[in-house]
Amino acid sequence: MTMSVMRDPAAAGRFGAFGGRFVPESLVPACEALEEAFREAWADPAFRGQLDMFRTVYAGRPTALTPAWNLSAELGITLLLKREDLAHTGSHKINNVLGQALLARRMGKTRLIAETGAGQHGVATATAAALFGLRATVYMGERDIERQALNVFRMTLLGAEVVPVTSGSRTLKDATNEALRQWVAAVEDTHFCLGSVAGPHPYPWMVREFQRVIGEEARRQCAAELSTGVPDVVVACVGGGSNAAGTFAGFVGTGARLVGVEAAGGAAMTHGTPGIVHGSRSMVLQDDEGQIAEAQSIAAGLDYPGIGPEHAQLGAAGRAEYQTVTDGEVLTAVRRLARAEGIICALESAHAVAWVLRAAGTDELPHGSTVLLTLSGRGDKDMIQLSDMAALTGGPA
Amino acid sequence: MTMSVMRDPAAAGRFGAFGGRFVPESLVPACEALEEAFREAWADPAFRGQLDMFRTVYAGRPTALTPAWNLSAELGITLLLKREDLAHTGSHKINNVLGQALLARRMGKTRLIAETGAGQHGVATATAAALFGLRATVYMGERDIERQALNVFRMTLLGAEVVPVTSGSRTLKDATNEALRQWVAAVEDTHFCLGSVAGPHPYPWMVREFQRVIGEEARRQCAAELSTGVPDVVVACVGGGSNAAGTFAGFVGTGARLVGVEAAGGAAMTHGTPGIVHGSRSMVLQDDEGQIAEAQSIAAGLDYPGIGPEHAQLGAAGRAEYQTVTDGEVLTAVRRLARAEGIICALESAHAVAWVLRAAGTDELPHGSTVLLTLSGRGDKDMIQLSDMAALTGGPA
Amino acid sequence: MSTLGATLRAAGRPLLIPYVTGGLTANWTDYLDACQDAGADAIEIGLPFSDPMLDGTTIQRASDRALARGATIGGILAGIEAASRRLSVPLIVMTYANLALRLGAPRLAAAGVRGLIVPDLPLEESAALEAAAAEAGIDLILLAAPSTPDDRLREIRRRSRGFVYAVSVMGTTGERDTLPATAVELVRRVKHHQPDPDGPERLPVLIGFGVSTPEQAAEAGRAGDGVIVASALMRRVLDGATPDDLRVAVAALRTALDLGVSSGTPYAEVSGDRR
Amino acid sequence: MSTLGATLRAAGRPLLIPYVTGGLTANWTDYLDACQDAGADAIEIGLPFSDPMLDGTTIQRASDRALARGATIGGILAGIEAASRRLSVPLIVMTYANLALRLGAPRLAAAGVRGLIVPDLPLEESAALEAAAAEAGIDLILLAAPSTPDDRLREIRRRSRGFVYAVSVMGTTGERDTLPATAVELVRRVKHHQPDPDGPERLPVLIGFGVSTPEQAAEAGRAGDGVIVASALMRRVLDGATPDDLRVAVAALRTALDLGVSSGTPYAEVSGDRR
Ligand SMILES: Cc1ncc(COP(=O)(O)O)c(C=O)c1O
Ligand SMILES: Cc1ncc(COP(=O)(O)O)c(C=O)c1O
Repeated sequence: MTMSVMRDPAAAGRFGAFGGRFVPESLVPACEALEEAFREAWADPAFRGQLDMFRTVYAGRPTALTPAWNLSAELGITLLLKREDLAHTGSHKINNVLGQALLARRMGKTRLIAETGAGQHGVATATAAALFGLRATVYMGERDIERQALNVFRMTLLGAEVVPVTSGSRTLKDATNEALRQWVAAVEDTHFCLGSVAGPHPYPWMVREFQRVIGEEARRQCAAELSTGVPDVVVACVGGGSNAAGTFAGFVGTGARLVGVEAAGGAAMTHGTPGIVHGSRSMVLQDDEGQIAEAQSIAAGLDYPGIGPEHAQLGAAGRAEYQTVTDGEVLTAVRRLARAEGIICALESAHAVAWVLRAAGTDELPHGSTVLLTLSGRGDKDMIQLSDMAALTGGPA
Repeated sequence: MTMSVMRDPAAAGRFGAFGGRFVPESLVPACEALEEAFREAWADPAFRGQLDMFRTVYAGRPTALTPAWNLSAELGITLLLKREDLAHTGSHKINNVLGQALLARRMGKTRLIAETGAGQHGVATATAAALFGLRATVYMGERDIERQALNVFRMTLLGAEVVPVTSGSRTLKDATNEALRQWVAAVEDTHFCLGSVAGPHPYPWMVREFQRVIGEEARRQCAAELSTGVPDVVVACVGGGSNAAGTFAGFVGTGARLVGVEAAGGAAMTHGTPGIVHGSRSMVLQDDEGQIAEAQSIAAGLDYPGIGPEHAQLGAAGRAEYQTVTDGEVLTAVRRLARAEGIICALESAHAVAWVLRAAGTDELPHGSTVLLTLSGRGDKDMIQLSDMAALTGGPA
Repeated sequence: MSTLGATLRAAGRPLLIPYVTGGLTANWTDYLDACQDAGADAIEIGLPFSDPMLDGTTIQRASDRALARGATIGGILAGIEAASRRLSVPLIVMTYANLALRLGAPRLAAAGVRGLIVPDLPLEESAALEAAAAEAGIDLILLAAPSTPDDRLREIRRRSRGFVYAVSVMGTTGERDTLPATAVELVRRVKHHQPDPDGPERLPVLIGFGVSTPEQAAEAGRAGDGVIVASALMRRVLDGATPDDLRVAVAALRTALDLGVSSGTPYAEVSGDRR
Repeated sequence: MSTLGATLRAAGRPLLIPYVTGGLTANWTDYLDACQDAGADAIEIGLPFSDPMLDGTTIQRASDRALARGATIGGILAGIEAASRRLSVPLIVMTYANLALRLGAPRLAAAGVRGLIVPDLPLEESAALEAAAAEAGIDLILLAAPSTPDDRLREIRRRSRGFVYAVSVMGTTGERDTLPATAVELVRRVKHHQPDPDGPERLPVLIGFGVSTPEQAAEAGRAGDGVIVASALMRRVLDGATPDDLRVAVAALRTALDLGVSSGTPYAEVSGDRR
């Protein structure tokens, strides 16, 4: 693998055999305009400076790098946590949204629409819309609305409209379809603020660039923290794959092993085949005829049958590997991290923790390894869901 | 007023006519030992360095100073928000708890007990206990347990035991009584991790010192942000008064006006008289015979009939002033801050915002004023309570 | 067999292409016969996809219902194959890229399919399928939208086969109260880019998305070369319309188109639409 | 009138001080009479406080109940005043600093109070009240705890008036199964600091907190100079015991103390305690 990975995918938006722009003709001009606007803004130091200012002064960046002192000792490894849970609104989603909202404003758009699964991206979008004086509509699957009621209320409080999506599996994938449909009808004044490294070009590239800050900060922080400078392994959970992409972007040029962790019930890399969904070609969970499967994960943010096209490329090229963990392992990981380190992470983020717990001390992750793990978000949003489950099983989580 | 305010209150723990150590003889040795240990640790650069490290690497300090761009424009003032909502666990409480937990470990204690109102201090205590391998028991009024169910679950997940307190008003004041009682019985191996600048000496002093970091950071940040260097007004909400005390400590030596904002239904400074509760003499809501009144506030963390003794002194000396806002103003403030700036703050913190909203443009806070406001915590914990209320009234919050 | 384009150009009247969701009912191919009987010039058959990004609620519901009752792409293709032997009008398949690229042009051709519409396969992504379709004798019909700039329109017109699908509106499929002004304007722009409006290269321009009533069909027929009608028909089938019922509705569209009548005529009653 | 200390020193037997929550029932002062009748050497009356930091659940409940039924400090003081005229044993008030400092020694003295216990007023905070109490002729009784170091014990012993209240255990008030070893040890330490064990300066040392049964009272009486019994009595009243019932219970304690009997004797039955 050369350094050419995780760079500009050029006009066609290709990541090897993946990516592209599979959208209705109605949306092509909007995607092109967005690509051009992003390319231009991203090359503009003033735009970057403004984004940096909001990241720092508003969103609380840089986020801390916390050694997991107790788990490290228990597991015989050195585990460092990149604390996106400390970012404003509680997850890495704000990084991307601040970038897109600034860009939307620069393009003269007055409204944001977004899809959301766990609600974190919806909350982040509603937040940026409030900050920049834009209107916001968030599409959310009916099932996710039930699972993430707190985030629904947060969005409403921030002044966004939350629209339940009742089609298909009533989760993230259907919310994404609906947002795309609505974008077609409103493309004039509306920016589609897509929440992960998925969708048509330029989204996978643009969102990865907006999330790159995670990896770049972590790279610097690891250099200060580790005698080796670079960790042996870099691990992050993968839904669409934005926190992982942003993290990997900081380390793809190093010798670090890159590990993405998917939900066992939403493991597009492990159980998927190449396909086209939501505007790009990537690995997809689908049946023999190409019907997209419904993912099944305890974590609404990972309940997604696809994955960003760049991950498909990284996987195909062997530069990153993709692992899966089960809902049960995830619940254990949430509890174990909470009790060992005093950090309650999001169910999504706990996937990365769960893999480390399983792999540590095996050939997968031998004793003495150094590991950077991106903790993509905090668990507050999951407390109702977990406490309902605890009530059922009679114990906390 | 001279610079001698907000310094070491010496062995008797006096702040003018207030403070002291009104505890059972059984606890006197423990308070003395704590005072001595704190005095010694606080003078030890190694202890301070260790605390700094945990604050930075674990708790996400320094927290951002965010200009409230939109509200400032609307109100005709310059409003800067000190973002304790971005600190790990979601409020300023972690500052104090990290200090006390480190101190407890240094003293060889193996267990923390704490009282909590909103649950933020309980969560912070449970967090530090998990991090430092201490056991934790948190006493919480039954009414607060209902209002703050999410925080109760968070504490349990962190491995703490949450004990409902059913006596008296079943809120923070009764939880504090219970924690003091339990401390008497367990003083050998247990540190009472008190959550505000209340209680017997050395707590008001020690907690203010552990919270001083808010004011010191804000002072530096304001110096960089404001042409005048120092804001005209410094404002913070006041329950026991720890976030306010920590904030004021950074500005008491400047010309800034210091404003503490109490809940109208828990306004010990405005409606109270001198009295003794929870181990110190201060301003207290009480009846003619000295029975302590039950406070009434929408914010569990401000639902407290007392206030830290140093505030009583600052108020008596005229160095700080204390204002009140109603529950209704607080709800409006939460919504307005959310919609204007994309920040959902805690109901407690919204008291400070509510005062600014009311005062801006009046003689109280003329156009052109510069204001530093400590946003003590984030609103996630309040979302169930607010959404239940919204369901009743048919609108968000 | 002549190409779809040749067949349509030979029709000599405003073109009518009704849409039927494949597999929607057990007897779904009977609706194809009804369409032909009522005067369709071609029939568009939707292969239901789990994630129909460009469809409005009616076609979404039709797709969901077809999949829910166990319809498979294989089964629907078998139905098409049988129908193509029986019917004289050309059959066109519309489906999304994930299904279309998987199936491939040869398999569609083998089922008797004469045209293919892939709404999420814009110019930049369609080259391979265009070539394969040409090879297999299938016309790959490209879509133009109101937002499409002139240079793209020219390219779409150049590369489209069979006809140009003019998407009437910035939006999804679905019934609308009136024919949007954007439809007429788009047709005007496409026609302006016809290299030789009367030459053999001339491609029909059909208006689709939201053509809901005979009046709207007549209006669209006057502006362009014909219409594609989907949601207005599938809503009826979802509500229980039989093949006979559908024949009446399609016939009303046929008549309106042929007469080029303006709105306000009794055809609304013929079509069963009493709004 | 002689001071409380002089009265107690003159008793010449193990001292028994039962506790009654002021205002607990409408007829609460009848319990005072019952205590005297049963042989109390003095009676401790609790002024209920909203925030009883050092009380266990029984006394908390008694305080809550008194306040809930509308008892006021003023009303209770009036009851004390009347009782002090009627009764010969000294009455001692126990309450928390917020109430005690508000009331002030003169007002208590005017109500006939002879001793005062303020559990949250340690040495460092008590000087002013000590002086005022002395002035008013009230003995301010100081508490010693198992955690109190020797130098503080000496100071407490020096400054306490009436007696020294030896808190039996690190904990709140409340019944316990056995008399804690810490109680005996604490009494031994206090006595060791008596300047002259037999001189006129000698202060009685009474054990309080958790003395629950006659057996425990007897044991405590052997170790020190007597006992204060609160929760065990107030539990009975909360459960419905009449003044007569209370007299029986106090009498059982009296007898046990006087005989200095060890545990396992029939006094448990006399006291109504059948655990
Ligand atoms: C906390 C958190 N982590 C991870 C994800 C998954 O998104 P991605 O894979 O794009 O990082 C989500 C999505 O909602 C999330 O909320
Ligand atoms: C967010 C928040 N702010 C303020 C307070 C009040 O505490 P203090 O007055 O000590 O700052 C609390 C107490 O729980 C709190 O949770």
